[in-house]
Amino acid sequence: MTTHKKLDRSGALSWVDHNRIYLIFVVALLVMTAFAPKFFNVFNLTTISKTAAMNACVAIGFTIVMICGHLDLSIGTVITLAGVVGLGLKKYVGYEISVPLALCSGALVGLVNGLLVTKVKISSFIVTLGTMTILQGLIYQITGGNSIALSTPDAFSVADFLGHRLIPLVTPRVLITLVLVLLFQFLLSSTRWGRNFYMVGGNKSTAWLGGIEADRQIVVAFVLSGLLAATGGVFFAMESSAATRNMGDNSLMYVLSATIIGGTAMSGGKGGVFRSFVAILALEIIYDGIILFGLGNEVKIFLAGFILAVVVLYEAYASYRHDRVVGQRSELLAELSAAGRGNRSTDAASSRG
Amino acid sequence: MSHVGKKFPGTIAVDDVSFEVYAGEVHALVGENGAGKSTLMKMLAGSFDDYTGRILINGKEVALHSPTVAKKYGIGMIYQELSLAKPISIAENLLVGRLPKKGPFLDRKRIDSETRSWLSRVGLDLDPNLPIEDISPHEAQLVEIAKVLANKPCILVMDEPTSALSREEVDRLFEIIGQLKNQGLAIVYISHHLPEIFAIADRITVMRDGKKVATKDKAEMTREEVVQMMVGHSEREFYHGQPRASGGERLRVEALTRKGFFHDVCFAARAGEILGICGLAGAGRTELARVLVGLDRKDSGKVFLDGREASPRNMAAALRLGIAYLSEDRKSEGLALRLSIKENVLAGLIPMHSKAGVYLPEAGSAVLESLMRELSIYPRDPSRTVGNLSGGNQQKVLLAKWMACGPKVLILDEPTRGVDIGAKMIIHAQIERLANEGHTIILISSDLPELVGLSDRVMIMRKGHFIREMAKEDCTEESVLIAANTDVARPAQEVAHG
Amino acid sequence: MKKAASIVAFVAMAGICACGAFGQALSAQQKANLEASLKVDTSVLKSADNQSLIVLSSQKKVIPARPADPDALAETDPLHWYDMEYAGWNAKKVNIPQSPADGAIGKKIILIVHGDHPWTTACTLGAMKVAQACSIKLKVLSPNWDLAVQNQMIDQAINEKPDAICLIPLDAKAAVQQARKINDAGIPLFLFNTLTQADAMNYCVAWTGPDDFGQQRKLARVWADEMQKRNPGAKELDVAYVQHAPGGSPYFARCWGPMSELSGYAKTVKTVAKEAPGFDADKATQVVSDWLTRFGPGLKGIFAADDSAQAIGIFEAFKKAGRTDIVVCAAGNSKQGMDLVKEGKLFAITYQTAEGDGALTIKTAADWFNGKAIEPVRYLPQKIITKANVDSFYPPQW
Amino acid sequence: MADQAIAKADARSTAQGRFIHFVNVIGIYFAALLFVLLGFALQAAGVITNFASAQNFLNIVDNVAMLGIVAVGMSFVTYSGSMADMSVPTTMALSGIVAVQFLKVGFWPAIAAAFAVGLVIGLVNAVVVGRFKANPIIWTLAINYVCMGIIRVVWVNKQIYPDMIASTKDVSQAFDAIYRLEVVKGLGGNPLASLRLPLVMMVAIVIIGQIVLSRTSFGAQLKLTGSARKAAKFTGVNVELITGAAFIVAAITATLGGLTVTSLSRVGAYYNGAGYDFRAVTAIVIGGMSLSGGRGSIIGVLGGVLIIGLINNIMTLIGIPTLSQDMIRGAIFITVVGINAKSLRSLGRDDA
Repeated sequence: MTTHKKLDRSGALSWVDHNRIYLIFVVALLVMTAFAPKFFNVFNLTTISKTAAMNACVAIGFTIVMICGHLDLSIGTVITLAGVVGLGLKKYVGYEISVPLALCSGALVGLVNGLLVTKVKISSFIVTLGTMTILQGLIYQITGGNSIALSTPDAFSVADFLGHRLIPLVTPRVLITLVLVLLFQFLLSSTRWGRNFYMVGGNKSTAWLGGIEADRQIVVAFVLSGLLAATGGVFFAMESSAATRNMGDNSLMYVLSATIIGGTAMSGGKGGVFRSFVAILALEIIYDGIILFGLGNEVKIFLAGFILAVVVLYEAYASYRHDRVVGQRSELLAELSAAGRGNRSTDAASSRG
Repeated sequence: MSHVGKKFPGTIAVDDVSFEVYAGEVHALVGENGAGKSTLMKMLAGSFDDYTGRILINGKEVALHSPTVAKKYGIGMIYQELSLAKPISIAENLLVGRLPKKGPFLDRKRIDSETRSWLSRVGLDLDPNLPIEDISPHEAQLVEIAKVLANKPCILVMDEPTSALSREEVDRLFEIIGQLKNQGLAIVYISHHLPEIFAIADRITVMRDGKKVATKDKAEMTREEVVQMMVGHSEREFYHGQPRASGGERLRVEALTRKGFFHDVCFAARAGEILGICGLAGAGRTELARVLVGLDRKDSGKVFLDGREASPRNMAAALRLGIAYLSEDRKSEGLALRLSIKENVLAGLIPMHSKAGVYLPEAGSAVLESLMRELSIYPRDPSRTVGNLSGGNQQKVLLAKWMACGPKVLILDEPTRGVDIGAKMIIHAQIERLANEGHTIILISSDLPELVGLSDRVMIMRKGHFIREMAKEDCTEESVLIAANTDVARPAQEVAHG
Repeated sequence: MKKAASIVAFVAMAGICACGAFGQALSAQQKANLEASLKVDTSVLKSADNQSLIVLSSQKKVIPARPADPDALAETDPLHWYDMEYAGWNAKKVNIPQSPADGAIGKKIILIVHGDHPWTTACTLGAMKVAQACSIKLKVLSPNWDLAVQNQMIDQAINEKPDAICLIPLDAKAAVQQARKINDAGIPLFLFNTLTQADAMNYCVAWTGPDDFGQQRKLARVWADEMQKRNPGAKELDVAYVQHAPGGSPYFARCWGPMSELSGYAKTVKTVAKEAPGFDADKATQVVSDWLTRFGPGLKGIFAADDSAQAIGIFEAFKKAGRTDIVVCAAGNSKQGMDLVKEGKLFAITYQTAEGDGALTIKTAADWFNGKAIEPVRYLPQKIITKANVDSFYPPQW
Repeated sequence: MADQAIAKADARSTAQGRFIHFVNVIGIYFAALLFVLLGFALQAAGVITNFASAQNFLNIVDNVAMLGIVAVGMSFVTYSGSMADMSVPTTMALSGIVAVQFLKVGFWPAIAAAFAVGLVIGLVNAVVVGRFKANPIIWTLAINYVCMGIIRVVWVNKQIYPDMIASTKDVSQAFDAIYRLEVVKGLGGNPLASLRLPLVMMVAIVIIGQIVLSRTSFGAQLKLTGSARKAAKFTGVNVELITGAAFIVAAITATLGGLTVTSLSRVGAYYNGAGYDFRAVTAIVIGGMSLSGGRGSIIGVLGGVLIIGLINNIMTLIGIPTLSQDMIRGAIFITVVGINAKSLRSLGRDDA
């Protein structure tokens, strides 16, 4: 039988560690509710959920790629590309066709990324950095540096529909995101197909030996990343009734930070879509609170960096500690504490004597 | 189930080998490193899609071009290197690729119960949801075995399954193998460890240089014959066992403790002595070595080198003091596989070959040349990438690195694990030579003939304590083994006094 | 927590009801407020460069008739840019709220800018000066150049139900939906600084800001005159444009504005290149160096969309190539630009008052609260800064 | 012996090993030469003019000098196996703005302050990535954010001007000269062709960097660390220190870059240096340095930097809009890396 100490296998600390992101979320919510002016009301909370919707959607695919142990730097430009395609083609073919086309363009970018990563075997950091650059040029080429806006009544009615409140906190666009988050969370946690992403990220050769087509799984992850980034982008653009040339530029760093804070490891095999979603909500709550406090972006940027830094530092420190104690034998520790007790009792005895 | 045969004309790793294994037998596959055993078996497991020749299962030809296909035909393989995904749970590792489903979704309950039952089969009682990174290496090895068993293979290939296991666990494994055999499985067992082979094999196939030498029933063979077939000469004749004239005390360890790993370890080693440390897996041997060279921090106790206290803060400091450590994991901890022989051998000498920060690798040319000659590192070209060398030569490069440093105390942790016998003999000769030259060698080894054959004294470690010291005269493989397996409730000091 | 929130909500509701009770007719209190508000004199305010903070453009903009399809015209035709240049003048205003005409004092305005930048800081400062003078409560939000965040801030601003919202849209086109949203909420909207797509103008009370096109056209004439003066009798004057970052009106106004103006005014001027290297001095240096290589001595003029980093980069490139003959004009009013003008390197720049920009929108809102008639577009004054008058614009605003 | 079989395979792989070396170092200059030839061809075809002139080549190197300085420093990080230092942009901005602030005291105090700031950032990265093994990309990204927040909080979104802060005119002129100083005037009789300080600094840094990497014990230990961190640790290399030192080198060159870019734009502001992270990574990777560490050379990185300069130059000479240039740049980037990866993979080393 095994005699090793069960490391961090139970106890409050481990629970806290595992549910870190939910705690951050709850604490952020409580603090802002208590202190931020006009924070806790339906209007403001709806604003938060609306703002979070695009990045939350983008984060789904990004998280899946990261679970596979890769990185997709192209999501920001895919968001823009999808917006540009979706809105730019609307006047020719209508949303019924232009939106699917926009989604396809995202998926196509993902496919190219995935194939370059798996077939040509270039690091995903480099591949997606390259596609990011290419897409920047391509978007300029398409738009001529101009944004695309639709001011026809039907476009406005779509925009108004996507932005109107169905029930408190939920607009149709938020609903789409929510459904996607829950769907992918479920697929990832409860289907074999979903678990395979984790296996591929955890150890590619284990996956391969276990009969999982690792390369195909990675390509699928990149396609999903492109597809979901496009989804987030095109619906956002539709609600704004405009696709600007740089609407996705801020998303990359945001989604990346949120995913890490949510507990998805860059080394792969760990994390979850729902966690990233909660992380985005938590960040959004904090940012919203900062605005309500009347503080500037400098605070927001500093805080964003600070939270990310603390999380990264904590994780690094945790694994540093883990390395130090892994393999400790419980019976030796027991012996030590027994000896300690023994010493204390003898000390006590001698002092009494 | 019968008859697996294949031909590989022209391939270097495995050359035109025919091999068969019958249902209900344990077929041992032995040979030096690089003999092609592992490659042969990986073909069977579907790791290559470009093999030549034919593979037949149950008399039908099959094309095993991927692990999925191999698995479908009931081939299960336990790999030498762990093939588990560290951040993933035990359950998912165990049931990889075939997680039970209820409709389109996973059946959590069945995953849990199935995992638990397979774990208990190999004697583990762990929470199936724990990630592999939270369990210890030998637990992981057992999970690996459970994983393959869970696939209910009809052909089971085991490549060095016992290297990380303790005695009890090995016994348990053999018990399982016996059961499987009775259930009609065909088992291929690859090992360097001849006693194990003779304990469980029905037939033995010996390979050399990618070719098959012979296949015989166990009864028709003796250990010596097997060794001879593997290398062409007997293993026994190697250990000279000449007593050495050792010098004064060089290293003294007093009540050294690292909490939870080893407690109150005391010993002393003289110059020119080979001190063997014996113990089962997890006895704390490697951990002790790591503390001595400053890789880990001690919690209490003292270490003296030549009478002066020596507690290096890191490996560099240890090297300056003259303590070197050859780690057991040559691939990740020992060698920079992407660099050349020269860069590896001279790696430890960078500070010494530098003047005012300028590194002069030419300063090491002579040392390099002579070491490569003495250790017969092949190929003799120092610009070769180490990753392309055979295991034996890699190990020689690793030893050369430490010999180049000329440490006062050299700690060798499993210096010949996974090394072919030719290289092993060279390494042993060099170890003895180093001792004769006055270096203190601390030899940590699970290879009992090696340990007993080389050591002047053997210290027995068990569960984090030093329990016994045995002089050369008292050491036999059996006595050491018995000592290492005996539970002693008393602390180490009393043993030392007794 | 929830209790506190509900109390806040209750108080707010009570306030709204109380206001509603007064109905349409102005109370005595409101009248007093209006009178006090009308007495506020904002003309004494000064910006950091010792200019009057609020000066309305004295020249009346001439609004030509809209061509049937401006896009069908050539890019060098001034009327091609009709919808952008004259945005707001022909707006068909939709549901613009009625002014309460009860005085600006005590009103609450939320000012949403486009992002943090020293320019924005100066602009905000100008707005604050006016707000203070008029006793307007001003809240400033900055979305850090992120459209999603700007949309969020608009939602938040709507939730806060201020008396007016002033907005610099991040994007000319995305502004339409933003303006609609604010308009739908019944909050008066004052757009400023960047020109938006014409449709957005339908939903705002007024647009204020620089007449970017008009200003650049004016600068272009000065530029062309100087080039002709330096190259008497030249048949062809090759020029190049260093463009603004794409996306906003300056990208068009500061390149095609002068280009289309000169197509009529100075036919010898010929555009040979245009690039948008962003606002990095080193990238501008690279682009201009390569132009000098490419066009050699034929290149007679460069028009830059930015007088700071881009202008510095341009003159670094000139220095490397030993060129001093090229006439450079730039849009903007930065310290670096003014220094270059003073040194005699940069020939002319436009006066762009950042503080005045912010001030004008608040002033316009205040006028509206005071019940004054508001024209749909209010321009900042157009001034050209050359070596002759540069000293009067020091110290720079940012 | 099985060794003989391996030896055969090995002999083949040594030849390929030389090929790799060729691809990595010589190859990059070969590629650069191809671009030069492309330029000549385009000129011969009349598409572009004046490409083949000394002045143009001087322009090309002049224009990538700052990138070169930053990229060489960051390549130490890449070489050490820590991929990239994403905190470079704000290191540049922060050191620049601090320098401008300290011009109040004097020129040298300003320089010292800038380096102090750079060193602090480098040190923080060194400790966290070196000692605690945090993921380098994520950590440096976080630090990038934090520093950006610091600049914004301290200077409240303002930018500051050297000549307004400097104690005397000399001080501000000295600061101005960081970018503009002509170290060698009138090169080859041409009064215009002169070597400016940034270019001289880049050349010096490349030479120093190459020597450090290939000839010093630090370089040797860095190579060992980058190739096999654990093995290096078990060989007595203080990998924490070595990795940390790489980050400090990157921070120092970023500070130099920051000073230069601030001197050029004559303003201390948070946006100075934006984009230099990805630009430097691009140059490093095109230059044949492997992101997994331990492979490549500074000379190669210089080649990468020069290729970027050449591409920019040729495209602007043709008249391709800057933003469309991105497409071509991205495509060239992926192609170069793809070729590199493929040539490595033919040896079973898919770690590019």
